[in-house]
Amino acid sequence: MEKTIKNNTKRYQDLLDKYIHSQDEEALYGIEKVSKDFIKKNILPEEIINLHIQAMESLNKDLTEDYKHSMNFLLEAMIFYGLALQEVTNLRQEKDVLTSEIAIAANMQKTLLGTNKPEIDGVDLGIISVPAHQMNGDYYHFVKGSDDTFGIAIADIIGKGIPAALCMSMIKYAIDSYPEETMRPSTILKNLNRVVERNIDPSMFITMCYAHYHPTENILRFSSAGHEPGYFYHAETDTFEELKMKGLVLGVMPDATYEEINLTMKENDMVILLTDGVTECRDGDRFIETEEVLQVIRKYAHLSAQEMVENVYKHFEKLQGFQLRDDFTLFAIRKGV
Amino acid sequence: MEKTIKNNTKRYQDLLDKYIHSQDEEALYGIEKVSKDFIKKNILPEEIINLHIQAMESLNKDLTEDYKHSMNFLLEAMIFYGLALQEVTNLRQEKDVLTSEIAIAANMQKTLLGTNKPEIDGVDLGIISVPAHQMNGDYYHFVKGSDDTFGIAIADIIGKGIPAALCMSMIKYAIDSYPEETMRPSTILKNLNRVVERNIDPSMFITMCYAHYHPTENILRFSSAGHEPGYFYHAETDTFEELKMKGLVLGVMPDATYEEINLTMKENDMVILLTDGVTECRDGDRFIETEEVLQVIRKYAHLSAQEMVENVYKHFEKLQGFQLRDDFTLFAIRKGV
Amino acid sequence: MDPQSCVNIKKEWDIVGARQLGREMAKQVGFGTVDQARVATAISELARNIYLYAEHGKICFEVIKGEKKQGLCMIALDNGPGISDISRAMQDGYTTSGGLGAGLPGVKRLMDDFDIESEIGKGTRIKAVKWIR
Amino acid sequence: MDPQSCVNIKKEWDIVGARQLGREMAKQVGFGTVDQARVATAISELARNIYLYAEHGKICFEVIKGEKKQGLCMIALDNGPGISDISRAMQDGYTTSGGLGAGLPGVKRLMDDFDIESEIGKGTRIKAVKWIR
Ligand SMILES: [Mn+2]
Ligand SMILES: [Mn+2]
Ligand SMILES: [Mn+2]
Ligand SMILES: [Mn+2]
Repeated sequence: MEKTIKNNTKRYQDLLDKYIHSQDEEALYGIEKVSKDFIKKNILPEEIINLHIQAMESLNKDLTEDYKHSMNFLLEAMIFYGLALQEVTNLRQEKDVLTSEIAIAANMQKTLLGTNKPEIDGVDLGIISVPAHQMNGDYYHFVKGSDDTFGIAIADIIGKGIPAALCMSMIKYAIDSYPEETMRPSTILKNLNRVVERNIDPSMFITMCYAHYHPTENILRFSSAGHEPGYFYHAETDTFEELKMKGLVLGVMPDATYEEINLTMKENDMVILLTDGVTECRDGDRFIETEEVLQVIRKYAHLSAQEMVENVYKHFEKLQGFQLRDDFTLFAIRKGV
Repeated sequence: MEKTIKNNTKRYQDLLDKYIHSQDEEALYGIEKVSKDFIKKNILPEEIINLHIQAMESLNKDLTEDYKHSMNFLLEAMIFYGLALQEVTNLRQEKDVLTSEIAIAANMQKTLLGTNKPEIDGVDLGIISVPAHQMNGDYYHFVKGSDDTFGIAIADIIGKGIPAALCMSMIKYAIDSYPEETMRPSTILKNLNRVVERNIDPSMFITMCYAHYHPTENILRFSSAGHEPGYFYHAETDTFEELKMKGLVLGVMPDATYEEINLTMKENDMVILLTDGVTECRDGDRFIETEEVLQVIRKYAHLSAQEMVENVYKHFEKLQGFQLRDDFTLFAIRKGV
Repeated sequence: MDPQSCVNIKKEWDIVGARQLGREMAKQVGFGTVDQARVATAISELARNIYLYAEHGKICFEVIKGEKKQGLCMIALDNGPGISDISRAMQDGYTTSGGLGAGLPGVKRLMDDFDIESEIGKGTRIKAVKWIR
Repeated sequence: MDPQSCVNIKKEWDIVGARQLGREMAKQVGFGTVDQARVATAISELARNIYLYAEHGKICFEVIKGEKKQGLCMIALDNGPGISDISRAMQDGYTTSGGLGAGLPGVKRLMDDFDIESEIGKGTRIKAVKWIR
């Protein structure tokens, strides 16, 4: 460190001299590069002040006593800034330890909770789920039944990160343990509610919606446990219908029951399910309106369901300055022609 | 921020004036307090330089043009220090988020993985499990069957913290989903091994032992998957017998099988199960010997099983200077009179 | 955007030219010394990215007027390789060149508004605005 | 340690006195301006802890000689409540008063050697040394 300072003293002095005489931008660009070097080598701001004092002395500017005292005073004011800067190294290490632990866990979460989008004749499916931070607090899970029927659960765990991940593994193992006869959305939510209520502390809860599709009847059964409403896009009228269902969030009351709706899907009809990370995107300080989400969906509706959800995500990722505030999950099912 | 600077401009100027005239320590102590305030309010070092320039101007020191230029140059050199400082604030926030997330997860782990020690006529049970850090990497789980039979699983997840916690919830839900017919230790370990092998990355594995007790037959069935040996205490001879079983750790080979032993328990016989956090306690730099653990158990064997395990824990907690190196789990079952 | 003042970035010397023009305009708009220095540093970061990673590129400046306030807008355009993971490029410590405090997160901190568009193989467009307070 | 120069810490003014004596001795040993300022800041932190949390306390200074080098040693002694969790007190951000960079970790960074002993209900003894480089 001492050595870096010495090597750069001359450089600092020359640049300073040049700037004093010409106020030339090149000198300022030079000092910017020097100061970047200094930071990399942990040279603290109070040392820069000292370097400055020494450079001014070497340049033989007629320095008054007042000037010298004033610079010592400034140096004193910088000591705490130097201390604060030293915290960085430490903080970085601590954060790295935590981050790598969480990275392992996030990876495990993916393996443990992995689910595959089924390929089903006559319907086009799109799903995207992106965590705001390392671990996803949103969760989706496909359950394949016989005869090309399938179910999809979409959940938002209140609370993020690691605690949410623990919750999810519970939900997954519970859903997977249910026999196929009980794949009706209202029954599944009723059963899950009991599991969650029994196992999770009262301060925590889960919103979830569940949809079950029968390709032969073209019917999508849908229930919701306090989850963000879904949307039914009617191709014929080019309109969105909000799907707001009665049903308490999971984990609040042991014997909650859930409303179920049967949606008959016609050609090019879509059902959109999502989490509040989509509808509560923020543009600066402004929350976006639901109408905006639907407009963006409509904008990309000519694409495949998968491309559509991906483009909608990209739109809102950008709107939020590439900094998601909440986990973002968007699912679409479109009846083929 | 602007406001803080303005409010403090006068203070800075007065302190600077005082210092220039008297070089008095009190002024330096004053500026130290001011600069602490500044940092708290995210005022960056380049703004301090600017404040200094303005203060010098107000104090009407005969400032040369050279002086002014030199200070602008110094200000330029500080910009990167200001940026670095802002990263600190960011890092701190990120770290705080992670830390509190882990605290919540540790709490949830307790709720989610909670298991109750069964009350069974004719046997006395004791269990203690204490994490070395925030989250426990050891795990135990009781499974109650019909007719007062019960099982106990004790596991040590290699790897600590969050990934280990995720593992445990998987194990718990897997065990709970097995029908009672398959409650034999060797079968349970065989099934769990497959679950773990399929779901967990190869770098991770789990040692586990499982015991199943039939009160009517006085038989304890026991299997182990690479876990720390258990001990069978024969009251008649006052001796400990090591229970070392064949069986690979979970998650290494998909079709591993597990040896099973039937232990017939007589009056006052005990079976002790534990994790390596008990047997690998350290006294300074010295690892303790297994014999020492058994001696301490014997010392407290006149107490109830629960009091016994708690006292053994207290003994080793103190021996290690109240700083556990590894999670500590100890289980005892004693046949009543 | 009209009239624009642009500086082409091809050699390192052009970084100095861009800083000079940007600082001059910032001074005219009425920015103080500290903000002038911040604007110049932001220009350095953007121009250096072009100089290091793209073949052609330029930085354009414009004085803009908001509702009640004036500001300086700069746009950095290049036909470089593009940024594959923008979220990651916006994280602290991502930049390999800069270390502490540098890179795009630095530009975002130095300026008030920040917007980035990038397409792989086509290039990157970064718009950053600083308002007079 | 002999001869020692000590300053009793009872009121805030005593913090200034301790800084003055410490800086004076640092100057005599031959520390430069930057290190003098660092020593003074470390004294502030130690003295403020005594002033805020203990009834009586003092800070003593001594010039010490190592093998090839000279240094300044300071010892802060108090009969305050003691520190229950020293590891925690040595973590950044633990101190409620200081915020960024302050507290005992700050003192450790400002000085070269640092040693702390504390007993609940009896008090705390902190020794910190800075060597001439
Ligand atoms: Mn959530
Ligand atoms: Mn959400
Ligand atoms: Mn372990
Ligand atoms: Mn262990």
